[in-house]
Amino acid sequence: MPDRYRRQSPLAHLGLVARASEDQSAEAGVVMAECPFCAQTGLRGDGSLARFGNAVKTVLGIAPPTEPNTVTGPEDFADGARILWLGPDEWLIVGGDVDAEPSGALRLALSDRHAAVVDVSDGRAVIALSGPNARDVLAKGCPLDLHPRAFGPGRCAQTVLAKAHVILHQIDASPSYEIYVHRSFADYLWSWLEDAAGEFGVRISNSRSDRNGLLGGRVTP
Amino acid sequence: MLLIPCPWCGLRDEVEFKYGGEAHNNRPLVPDVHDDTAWAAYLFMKKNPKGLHLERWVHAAGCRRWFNVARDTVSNRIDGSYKIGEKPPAIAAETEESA
Amino acid sequence: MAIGVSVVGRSFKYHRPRGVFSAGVEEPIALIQLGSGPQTQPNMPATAVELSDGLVANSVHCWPNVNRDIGALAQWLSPFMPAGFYYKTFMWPARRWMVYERYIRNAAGLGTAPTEADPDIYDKMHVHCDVLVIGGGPAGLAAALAAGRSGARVIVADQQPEFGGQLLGERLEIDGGPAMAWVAAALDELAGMDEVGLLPRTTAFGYYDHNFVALLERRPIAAAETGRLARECLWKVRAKQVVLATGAIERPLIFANNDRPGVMLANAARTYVNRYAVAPGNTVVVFTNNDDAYRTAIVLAEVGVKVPALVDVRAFAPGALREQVSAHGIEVLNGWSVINAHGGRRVRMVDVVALDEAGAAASGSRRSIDCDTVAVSGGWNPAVHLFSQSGGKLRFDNARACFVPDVSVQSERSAGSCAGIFNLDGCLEAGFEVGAAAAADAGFTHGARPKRPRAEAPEEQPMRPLLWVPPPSNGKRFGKHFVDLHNDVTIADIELARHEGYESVELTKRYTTLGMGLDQGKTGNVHGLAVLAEARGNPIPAVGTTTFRPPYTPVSFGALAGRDVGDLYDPSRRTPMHRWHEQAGAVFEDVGQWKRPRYYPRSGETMGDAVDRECLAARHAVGILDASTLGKIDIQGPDAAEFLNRVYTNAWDRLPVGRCRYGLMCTDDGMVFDDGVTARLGDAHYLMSTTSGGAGRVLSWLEEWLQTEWPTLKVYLNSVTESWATASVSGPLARALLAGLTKTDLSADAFPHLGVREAVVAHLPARIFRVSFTGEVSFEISVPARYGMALWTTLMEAGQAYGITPFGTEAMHVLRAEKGYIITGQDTDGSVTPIDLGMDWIVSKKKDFLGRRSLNRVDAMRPDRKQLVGLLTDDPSDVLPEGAQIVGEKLPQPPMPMIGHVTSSYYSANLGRSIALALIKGGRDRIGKTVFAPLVDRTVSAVIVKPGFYDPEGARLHA
Amino acid sequence: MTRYSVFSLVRNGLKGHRAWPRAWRRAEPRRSYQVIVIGGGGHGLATAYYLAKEHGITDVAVVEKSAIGLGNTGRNTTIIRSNYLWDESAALYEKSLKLFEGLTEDLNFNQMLSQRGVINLAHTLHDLRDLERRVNAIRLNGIDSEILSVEQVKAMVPILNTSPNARYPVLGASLQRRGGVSRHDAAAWGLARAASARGVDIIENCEVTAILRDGDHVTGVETTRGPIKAPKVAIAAAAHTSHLASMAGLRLPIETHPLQALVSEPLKPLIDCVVMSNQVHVYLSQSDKGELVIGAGIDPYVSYASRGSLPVIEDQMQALVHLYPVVSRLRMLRQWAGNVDVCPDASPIISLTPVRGLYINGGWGTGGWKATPGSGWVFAHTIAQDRPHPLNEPFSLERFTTGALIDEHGAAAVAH
Ligand SMILES: Cc1cc2nc3c(=O)[nH]c(=O)nc-3n(C[C@H](O)[C@H](O)[C@H](O)COP(=O)(O)OP(=O)(O)OC[C@H]3O[C@@H](n4cnc5c(N)ncnc54)[C@H](O)[C@@H]3O)c2cc1C
Ligand SMILES: NC(=O)c1ccc[n+]([C@@H]2O[C@H](COP(=O)([O-])OP(=O)(O)OC[C@H]3O[C@@H](n4cnc5c(N)ncnc54)[C@H](O)[C@@H]3O)[C@@H](O)[C@H]2O)c1
Ligand SMILES: Cc1cc2nc3c(=O)[nH]c(=O)nc-3n(C[C@H](O)[C@H](O)[C@H](O)COP(=O)(O)O)c2cc1C
Ligand SMILES: [Zn+2]
Repeated sequence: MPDRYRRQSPLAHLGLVARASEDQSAEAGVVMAECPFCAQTGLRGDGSLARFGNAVKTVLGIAPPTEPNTVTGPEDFADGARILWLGPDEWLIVGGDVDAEPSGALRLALSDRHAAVVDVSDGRAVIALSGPNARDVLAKGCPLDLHPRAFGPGRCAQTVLAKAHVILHQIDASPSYEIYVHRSFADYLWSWLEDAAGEFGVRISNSRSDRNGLLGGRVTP
Repeated sequence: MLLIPCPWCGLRDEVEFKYGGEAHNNRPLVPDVHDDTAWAAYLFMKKNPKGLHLERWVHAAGCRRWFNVARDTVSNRIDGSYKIGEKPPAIAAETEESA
Repeated sequence: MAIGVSVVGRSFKYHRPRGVFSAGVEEPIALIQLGSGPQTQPNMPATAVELSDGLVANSVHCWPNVNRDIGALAQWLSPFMPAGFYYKTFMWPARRWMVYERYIRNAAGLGTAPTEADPDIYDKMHVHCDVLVIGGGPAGLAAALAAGRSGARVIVADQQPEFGGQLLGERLEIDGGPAMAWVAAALDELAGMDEVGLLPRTTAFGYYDHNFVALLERRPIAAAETGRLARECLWKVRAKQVVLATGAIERPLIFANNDRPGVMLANAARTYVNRYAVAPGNTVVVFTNNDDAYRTAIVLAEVGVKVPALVDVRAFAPGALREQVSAHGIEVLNGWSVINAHGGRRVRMVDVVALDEAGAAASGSRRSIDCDTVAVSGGWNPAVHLFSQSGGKLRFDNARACFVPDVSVQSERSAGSCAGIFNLDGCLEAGFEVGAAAAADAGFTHGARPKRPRAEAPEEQPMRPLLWVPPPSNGKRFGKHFVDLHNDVTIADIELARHEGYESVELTKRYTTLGMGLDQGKTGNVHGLAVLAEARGNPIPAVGTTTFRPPYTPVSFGALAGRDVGDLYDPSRRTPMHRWHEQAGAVFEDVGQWKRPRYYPRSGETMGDAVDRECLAARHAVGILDASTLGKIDIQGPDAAEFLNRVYTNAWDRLPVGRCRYGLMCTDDGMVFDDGVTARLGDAHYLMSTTSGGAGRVLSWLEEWLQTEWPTLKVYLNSVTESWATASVSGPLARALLAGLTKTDLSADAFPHLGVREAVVAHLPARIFRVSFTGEVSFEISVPARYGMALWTTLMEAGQAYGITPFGTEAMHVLRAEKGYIITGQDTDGSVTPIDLGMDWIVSKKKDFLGRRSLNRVDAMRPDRKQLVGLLTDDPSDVLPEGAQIVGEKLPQPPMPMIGHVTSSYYSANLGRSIALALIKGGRDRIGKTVFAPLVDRTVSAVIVKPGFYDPEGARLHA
Repeated sequence: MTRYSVFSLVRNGLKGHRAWPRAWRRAEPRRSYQVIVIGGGGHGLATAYYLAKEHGITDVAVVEKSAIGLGNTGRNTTIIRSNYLWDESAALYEKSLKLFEGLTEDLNFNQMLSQRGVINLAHTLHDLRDLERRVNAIRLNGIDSEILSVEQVKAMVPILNTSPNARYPVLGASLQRRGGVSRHDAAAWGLARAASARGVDIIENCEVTAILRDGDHVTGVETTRGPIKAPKVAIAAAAHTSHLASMAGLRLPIETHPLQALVSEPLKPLIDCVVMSNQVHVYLSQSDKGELVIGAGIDPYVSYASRGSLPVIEDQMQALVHLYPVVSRLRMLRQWAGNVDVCPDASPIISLTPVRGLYINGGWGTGGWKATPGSGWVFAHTIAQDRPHPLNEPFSLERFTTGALIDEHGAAAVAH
């Protein structure tokens, strides 16, 4: 068993845990958090085949969505896996702690057909964005229509945010979102979001990270 | 700024896409049977029409799928998109000739 | 104006004094330098700047000041400065132009740029709506109400700080009450609608394809001062439907010296009184070709301004209005024209002449009238700018001598005076109609249409479609008649352009600079067309307009850039070990968007020292490199090997599981595109690595082939670049170091060069690749990225005993060059084939692959193509600059035929001398020959050798 | 042709400028010519001018669908330089620069040639290598070119952000002192005037709608003003090259893309040379009238619409503010696009074609303004002699078959 205390989330260097515990204005229009160490599995396969969906469902309890840009599964990381539609033959399975090696069973279940299961947990950082002005912040850098009439809980989309490619998943109508971004862009995107959210007041939270395990940051070079 | 219909994701902003040039200029299956002129035609020659253009796009920041778009190069009006391997409905004849 | 300033600026070419001409953004001449220091803003139309406490404004384009301006001497030379005169002069001799140019440049230009960086921030918003209403006058507000009540998502933008449009400057009634009360009620109702957004101070400046409209919002100064709020915001609106309610812009009548301060649009004069309670002057002559200016005369007289005369070029007069005017004791001169304005820094007097019966010549009796202001109206031009930008076609309305919207191309509609409806009641009606129709087209049909408000629709007499005053009966005009007040373009200039053959409207524009100023000819362009049309003997529609282009009014660069400036200009990508490198004092290099450590200087070390030390360590002990940036593509599927066969030049069928192979990729025209090592992890499972800069490009290229040309191949590609952190340990002690951290057998027999193993390293799940870019025994250890820092620090700690030395990209480049390994993009440039690189061994003769057919073309088979070779300088301490050109023969001076260039060049501490790689024509046949690199300060001679300077047999690699 | 001189200017000034003749004759199409040049842009006009001047062929018509000089000639950012990487390009563009240097006198029309220097910035080690390679190549081709240190660039361009902490710091630069800007309109008008004076017919508002052939031989063109016969027809139609070539059954390796540019409000002098950057992609100069003239790269998709899309401008402005933080409050006055004829190797085609008597000059992409006189000069030779001049031989259509491309984007800086 690898030493969980030595792992680092993509934004570990920002000391977000410490910042979250500092006294912060309660009136913040935007709340930001990193959701670290959440298992992410890339799934490829022929979604038009029922056998494929069933195989996935047998393992995960949910089938991959066939409706573009939607998500199946529970809202919360803590309540098990969910599956985000990324393409007609591509999904992202999210949930569970990363060190629990969640993709093994699925790989086995699909081993007899043309499919690919790839652990990409570390490939993306996940940033949670919520608060009354969350949508305004996104609108500053994202060309999607995020108005409730066009986008809402249970929807996901791959798009552009500032100068990064992201997966955007709306969690609830408050509104709160989860933003998946390639790990090497995480520092950039976080800075950009904090900058963009400045006018509304920002509060750093670690509620998501609390729920999903331990934060890194113990390593000193 | 274009609003491009991804066959999967629907209308999305131009900035999410990458342009892939003329569609239906397929790579010869057996390159060696083509002389240098024919090979150059495949590699470099373009229709570059004023008007209807069948072209490839990829939803690069979206679902990463390649697909075809029928667009007017003078007005930039888009008449529709269709998946790779499909024929543009109204203009099938023209495509046949070029395939 | 209230404190009696009449000269605001000086004109562009002749430096004539100019005053306030309009009351809005169409202002051609009252330009000021606003503010000072880093926040100064040149060329702002004074008529569109909101006053605030402490506002600082200066005139632009004058020296020493606006009242006494040396540049005004230009007026005396004006007979020799007609349109385009600079094309005909300043060429004796031609090479002196740059001397003249210096003076001309200083004399030209208007305001001055700040000299310090802009302290303000700028923002952007993407919005989507069902109906975008541009313009918040009566038509726009009516449209917004109609659309908003249907439940549609509506945005209403107006460039002014307040909504109401023309009504702000009028004292009109709607539904029997003050019009502004109706405006207030409308705004209240709109503000109460959830899906309606009101954007004051927001200009729609560009109408682009597919109903994409760009708006610029200026925030009030006070708000921006909070520091966190952007000064301006660029709204990027994608609208299902657009309602254009941009109003109309009044235009002048042209007469001699019509630029004198005090000459002003009649509607502006009225607006100053009604809206700002400022009298535009003490004694005002009103000059018009239509009814509307009568209202100006009345308003002025009512507030006690002296109006000695109203001059109307029409022989008839509107009955009711004329009576009201007369009732104020104003003399009405029907069938008369103002022909000249006298005065220096302010109008002093105008000459008026009676027109002949046809109204065609100023031949009748003549008088002069003292005044300090001329309020002039030549009718209205609908603001069709955005309509035209959208692709819409215009039609010329002869009766009112203006262009109106005709055929729409995008999903937009015009309403109100921008559509040529000039009375209030009509504007309200049109607004309601169009707003409801737009909402309906966007899918919102519900909601009862309430009764529309009504306004009085007084009977109007037709205007006389005349834009400049008739000449005297002898046909000869005197004095300057300004068409474009901004650029000092006169009627004579346009006639001259026509006369010299610049008669297409676009050529006239460019030859005279008509409409090319800050105002883009908002008040003068139609006059220009009319003058040209008359000179050509064509009707105006045959002349056409010039092209309406964004922006409607100027837009700051800062707003277009938004917050993507400074550190946020471009993402800087970091590896999981970035913080370590930073703290170790690494000097970084930009590779694509990545930040990579280039070298790690110790205190007192130069770059050369550090790189030498790092290189020596990697060959004599152990070096460690952060290789996380290399692209990694996971390839799975039964056809994976076939896929690799097609994209790589070499064959992949026989690669056993657990082994890697180097591969070279070409574009289909045979040129090297990328390279890297691919490992076989399972039966149908491969992991491809790419160059750091090429990762994204390669993946999308592979996907393109797979999806568009080979959809039947069963292969899935997944990028895992970011999932793994990779540390490469390299050197004779690398094995010993690693052996202490893993149970995997690392011996040469058990784990040979180009092997790959799943392993546990330092208790972490890992993959170890035995691949080497340095020529030493190397292990590339990849762990899940969350453990990258843990891996690195563990290796560093464990490595202390072995003298572990972190090395950067620079040492890595030296080490690989010692081995003669290429870097694609450095030793290749898109014109190099695998054969040119001497890599025939990797080019399969048996199978097809991308690029293969192209290698058989005539040029690709030329024997004298540039080929990759090594170079050893005669002086071993001399390091050739990368990019040095090589000649076969030294000539005393250029031109010298070049045979190639240096692609890579370093000092090699391991070899104790310099080494270089070069692409040389027919290079392989020249091995042993001496060649020369003529540099700016010296010529370096070198001998051509095979590439591969160190351990050419590869013994160390396999050790 | 009335010569422009101090004398004629004063004389006309005193006469109220009523005596100036037309700059170029208004010509009605005749039934036949020896040579028809399609396209009244700079290249077409230069071709006609040099046909008359260098080859004595004056029986020439330039047919232009609208008015002269309103294509890319009238919408470019006026940068001229000859600092090209490959020998073939360097020779061609240097010929053109030399002609530019004498053009004002030659045409008796002020070209406002301002050799104020063109600077190319380097921001990465890769840039620096390319810069060194390019400067050495240019120098050894006998063309002026030098490398500048960061301090030297800063001295020449004080408003440039040379902070080492910038996201992409300036690491160095190259300079061609003889590069600069030359007034775009002046070339079209001056060439038209001089060509017309030598007998060339410049026929405006005359669009070619078909290319007439007899077998594999060209015989003339069909136009909106009737057919015109000629044994030699030369296409110099930039964006419309493919369209015209298709009338003769030819397909070309050219794609037409929008290329945008914009100007600021007029300002007092702010920058005295031309500065371009590839990594922080934008280029900037200031016109004599005071506007900043700004451009960058093409819009990515094929289009004949002479407007572009906003994101391209946004990127360009980010680069601009990155390099010149003092300009952020200055304002864009007007933006526009041209349509440029892009070749896969970023080099032009000046060539005979498989159709006898039909010649092509196109594919200049984003950088053909500076080639205007040189291109006309070699094209005129090609047409007159029915074989390419050595300077344009490498730029033939055949190179796409043999593979001998002249790749000017590989190691090149921005190709403007
Ligand atoms: C925004 C922009 C910036 C640029 N900046 C630079 C720069 O800084 N430096 C540089 O060197 N280059 C630059 N260029 C490129 C340069 O402008 C062009 O390469 C060059 O001007 C092309 O000249 P031309 O004469 O070939 O084409 P054009 O001037 O476009 O002339 C072609 C003519 O052919 C006519 N025509 C087309 N079809 C027909 C027909 N069927 N019948 C009759 N006539 C027809 C057209 O109306 C047009 O007038 C820039 C281009 C643009 C668009
Ligand atoms: N008497 C006449 O001859 C005459 C002529 C024309 C108009 N009018 C009167 O003017 C009024 C016209 O009403 P209306 O609603 O059509 O126009 P309006 O002029 O009242 O309103 C137009 C509004 O649009 C704004 N605007 C213009 N371009 C804009 C842009 N690009 N971005 C943002 N805002 C922009 C203007 O600032 C203005 O507030 C009526 O009362 C009419 O009677 C009278
Ligand atoms: C070098 C150069 C400088 C220009 N300067 C101005 C200017 O000062 N004012 C202006 O309105 N337009 C200016 N323009 C733009 C032209 O008005 C015009 O937009 C451009 O030539 C394209 O033509 P079009 O807009 O008619 O299609 C300039 C264009 C060029 C090429
Ligand atoms: Zn998609």
